[in-house]
Amino acid sequence: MKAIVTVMLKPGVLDPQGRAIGHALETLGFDGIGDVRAGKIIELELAETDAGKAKAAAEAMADKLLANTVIESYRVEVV
Amino acid sequence: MKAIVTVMLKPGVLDPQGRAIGHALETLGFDGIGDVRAGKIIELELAETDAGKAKAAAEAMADKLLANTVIESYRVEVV
Amino acid sequence: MSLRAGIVLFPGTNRERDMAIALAKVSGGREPVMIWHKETSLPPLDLIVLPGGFSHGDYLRCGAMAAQSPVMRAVRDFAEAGGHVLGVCNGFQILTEAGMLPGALLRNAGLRFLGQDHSMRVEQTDSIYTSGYAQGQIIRVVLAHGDGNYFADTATLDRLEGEGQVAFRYASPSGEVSDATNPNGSQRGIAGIISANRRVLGLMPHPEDYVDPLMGGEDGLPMFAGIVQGLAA
Amino acid sequence: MSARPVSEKLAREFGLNAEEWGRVQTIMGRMPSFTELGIFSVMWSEHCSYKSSRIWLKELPTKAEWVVHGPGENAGVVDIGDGLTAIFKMESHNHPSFIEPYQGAATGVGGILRDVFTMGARPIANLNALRFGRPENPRTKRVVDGVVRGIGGYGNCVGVPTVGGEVNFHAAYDGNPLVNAMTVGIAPKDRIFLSAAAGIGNQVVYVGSKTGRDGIHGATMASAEFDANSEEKRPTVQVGDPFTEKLLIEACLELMGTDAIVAIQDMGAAGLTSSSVEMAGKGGVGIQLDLDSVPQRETGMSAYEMMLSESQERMLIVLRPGAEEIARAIFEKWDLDFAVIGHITDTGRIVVRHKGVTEADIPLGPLADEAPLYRRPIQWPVPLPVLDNATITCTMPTDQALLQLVASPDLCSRAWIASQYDPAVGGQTVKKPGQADAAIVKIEGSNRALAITTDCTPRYCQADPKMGGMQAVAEAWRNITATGARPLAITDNMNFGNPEKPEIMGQFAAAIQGMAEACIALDFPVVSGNVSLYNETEGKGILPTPAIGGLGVIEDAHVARGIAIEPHQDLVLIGETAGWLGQSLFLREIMGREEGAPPPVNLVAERRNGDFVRHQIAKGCVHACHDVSDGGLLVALAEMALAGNCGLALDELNTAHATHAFLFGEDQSRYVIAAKDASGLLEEARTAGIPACLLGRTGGNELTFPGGSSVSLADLKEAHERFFKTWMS
Ligand SMILES: Nc1ncnc2c1ncn2[C@@H]1O[C@H](COP(=O)(O)OP(=O)(O)O)[C@@H](O)[C@H]1O
Ligand SMILES: [Mg+2]
Repeated sequence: MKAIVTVMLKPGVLDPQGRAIGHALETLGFDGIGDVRAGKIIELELAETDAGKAKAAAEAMADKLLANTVIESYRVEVV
Repeated sequence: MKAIVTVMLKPGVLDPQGRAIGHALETLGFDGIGDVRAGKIIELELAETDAGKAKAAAEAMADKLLANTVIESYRVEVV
Repeated sequence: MSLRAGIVLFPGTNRERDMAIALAKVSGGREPVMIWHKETSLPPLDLIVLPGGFSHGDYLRCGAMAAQSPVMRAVRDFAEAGGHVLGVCNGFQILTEAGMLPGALLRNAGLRFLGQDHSMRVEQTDSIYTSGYAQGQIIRVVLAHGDGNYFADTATLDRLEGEGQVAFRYASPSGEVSDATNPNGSQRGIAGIISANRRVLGLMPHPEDYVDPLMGGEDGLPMFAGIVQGLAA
Repeated sequence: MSARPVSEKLAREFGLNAEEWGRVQTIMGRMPSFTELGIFSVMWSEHCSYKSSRIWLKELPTKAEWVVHGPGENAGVVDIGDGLTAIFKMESHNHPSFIEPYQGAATGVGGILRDVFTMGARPIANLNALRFGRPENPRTKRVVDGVVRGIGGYGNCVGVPTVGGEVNFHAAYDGNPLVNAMTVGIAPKDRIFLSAAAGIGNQVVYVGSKTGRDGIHGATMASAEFDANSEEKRPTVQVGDPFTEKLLIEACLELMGTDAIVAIQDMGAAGLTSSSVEMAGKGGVGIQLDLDSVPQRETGMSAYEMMLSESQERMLIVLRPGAEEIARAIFEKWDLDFAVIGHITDTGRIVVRHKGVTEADIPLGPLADEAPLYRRPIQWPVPLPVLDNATITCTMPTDQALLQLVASPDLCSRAWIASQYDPAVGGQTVKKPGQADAAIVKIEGSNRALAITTDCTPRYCQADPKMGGMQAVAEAWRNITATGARPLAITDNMNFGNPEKPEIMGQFAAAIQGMAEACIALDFPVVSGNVSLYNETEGKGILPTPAIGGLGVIEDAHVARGIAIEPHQDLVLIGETAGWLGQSLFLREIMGREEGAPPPVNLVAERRNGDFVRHQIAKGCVHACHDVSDGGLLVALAEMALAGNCGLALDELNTAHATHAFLFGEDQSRYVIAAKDASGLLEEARTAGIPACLLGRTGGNELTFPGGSSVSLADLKEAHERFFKTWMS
């Protein structure tokens, strides 16, 4: 199965990268741009064939390594 | 509306980060891990209320700035 | 007295020589031992240093993978038993990722690597790392990082301030601390913090690169001299 | 890519011309296979074969008592005393950096590092010589940003300090930026590793990263002009992995501490093909490769793809019998791939086997020796006529002209760039960017230090390629001298347009001649280098740019001088001032004219003045020293003032030349010296017949000029730092 882990900065954490992207988009002439947040995505091929177990495994990986829960939150999707 | 732009390295392009993450997960004792790819996700709040138009705008942004189409591909989702 | 110092080498560590030179300079030429990240036990040591570099390429998050190294369990045990641990730059990031110091280091606010000199103010002097300085002293150090933007939630920051755990703050050469003197967006201009027991220090700048006037300065020397003095006492 | 029928048409597509295609068939005595044709095409590309440049490169002097290995190895090697050598080279990554600035520049740094550590050296310094298009061109900003990030991203991560370089902007580089990266390493003189394979039956080992389909035909791309369709060539972009490179450096150096290695070679352009062909060819042996064993990142790769892949961070090693286990253990410790992929044979051929099929079987001698070599038609350049200074009347006050000059893109502060690089890692950097005319990097555990610089003034080379080539070498020598170090040798990076055009070949040949004259006169031989041709987009070529990387040594790093002045010192000008305005930045930036012959270099005066300056520094008579180059005397003085955060006051001029010509002319072979008391130095200069004059004194917070006008240090600093701050904000 494939697990997709999306890691974003928590709402209270300033996201300079997101801000810079928003600013650059405006400079390029795009308008109507509100908040921009930048995050990471990690796609994992897993040998596991049970969706529930794959999700649990990916969550364990996120807790342990893929996200730093002091500053980040994550969500896992299994496809 | 909110547009979510996911940017990944094109298939075949070396992904040193993904490789290192996969390796680290194995060292941590997770098994059954195949290919790991790391990418970026950019969440944009857009004033646009038409889903089609929002998607087109986000795609334009990705082409122009958010993705480096020489080595990256992207997909846009509107929510 | 000769200091028994150990420097941990992670794959991608690159400032171990700088650190070894600084430590040897204050310990009569005695070279620190180098400890490979796959080690699970440590020789008898007075000080463990996690040096600068790009452990595991800084991929995913700086210090994240190194914090999970086998050796880090031993380092944590060493600290819990009251041992002294110094983390510089990548070492600081590893200490926060390992939960041995609070907070996290985010991408520099300017989104660029900073390779330049900067001033920092010594905020407390009751540790072996800072006792060689005067309270409020301004020292010049080398910055070399892309992710040195210190973040912690307000409660944590207040606690750090209250407990005197903010060791260094970015400042102007004349000692002011403001947004203008903050190179990387760190909360409250924090450049380094110390554990409540004053034994674990993490800081982003590189005092080890200024221990010789030939290389441009020796403002880092009192830190290393203080370490030797403190551990000899 | 799957195999296609081999034909003359395919050969053309692969960049071979009709005659070369004929030669391939003669050598093979049959129709080559698809893989064989691929091997010929990359080996015979301009990039790998030097077919247009080789006959001219032979004119460069390459020998001196201190040269251990000149051109022909992965990098040049010079003896620096104490049983040590400096190993260095410069290499271009121009085309990749235009297509993908970050990765192009990053992999350029990675490539040149490998050329140096493959010889057994620990890299101790990186430099980069960069040329970009006009800042007004919207594309330039993106290229500058990406290139600078890429160089920093790679160099900072591998832990090699980036200590110097140069940057120019000119419209001629709009479609062809130049990224030339230089690495310097240190190795014991008795532990230098070469690439010539030996020992029939010895194992051929592959280490580093896995092979993917990256950069196939990169070498041929680097040998072709850009056109409107070059976007389609994009998939050849490679991604660098500095982390793996760092591990590779450590693992290779660890293996080099054993006696396991017979020969070692990095896989650079044309990857497995060029490394295996060169190793076996140089050793006069044969080589058999079994591609099934090559570590692969992707599935279903063909022999052709594996042979041509330019995946980064890979090396090829010939091991001594019985050394496999030692070597394997080291690479496994560093988590790197390690695979025995072949062995050395006595056949004089390269044989490539894949999935039970012989995909290539080519005689090595002819592949290398019968590689095409061209004496291309030449149209010798006609140097531009000397500019008559009488046609230049400047009404702009001195202070204003200076402020405008120091704010111009070619003269402004490079701190914005340099501060994205780590100049200090390693703890041996004595003089960082901007502090001295050459970077000074000490050798750990010794007082000895290297002085390193890169130099070229392309506008001079355009106006008079021969004089420009000479000037580039002389300026490198001068920059090393100004620190007090003894210049030893150079590496060069010849960046030119399409060599099939006689006028471009003329520029190339003339530049070589000028360089050769300077190298001989200054005892400053060429020990390594690189040629990058076809730097053209839609027929428009770059300025001829023979970038020079110079290296010198100083016995005691404490003696090395920087450019920063302090108060209460005399300022002395060494060298003859004729007020040469042709091709000066004053002429371009203030008068809006790009005209005239460049300032001539008198190599006798160059050597005499430089030897005098170095001697004065060695005697301890010099506090600070700066050569006079771009922008002329007043710009040199302004740079000294900024570096020391100290003002200065100039005396009234005692000259027949117009003030602006004296202050902004770019006459060569000159230095400004700051000394506590210059009377002794002036006296010695007089006795030695060295032109020298007292210019004024240091001190205060402003620069005061002849005639009484002045500029505050603060205004000068603001002007100097303005360009990048505004442009990149
Ligand atoms: N312009 C030059 N001047 C002197 N030597 C050169 C020049 N160009 C190339 N060389 C030498 O030719 C050899 C092959 O260079 P190159 O193809 O760049 O090496 P690599 O295969 O490592 O990329 C090297 O020894 C190099 O130093
Ligand atoms: Mg090479």
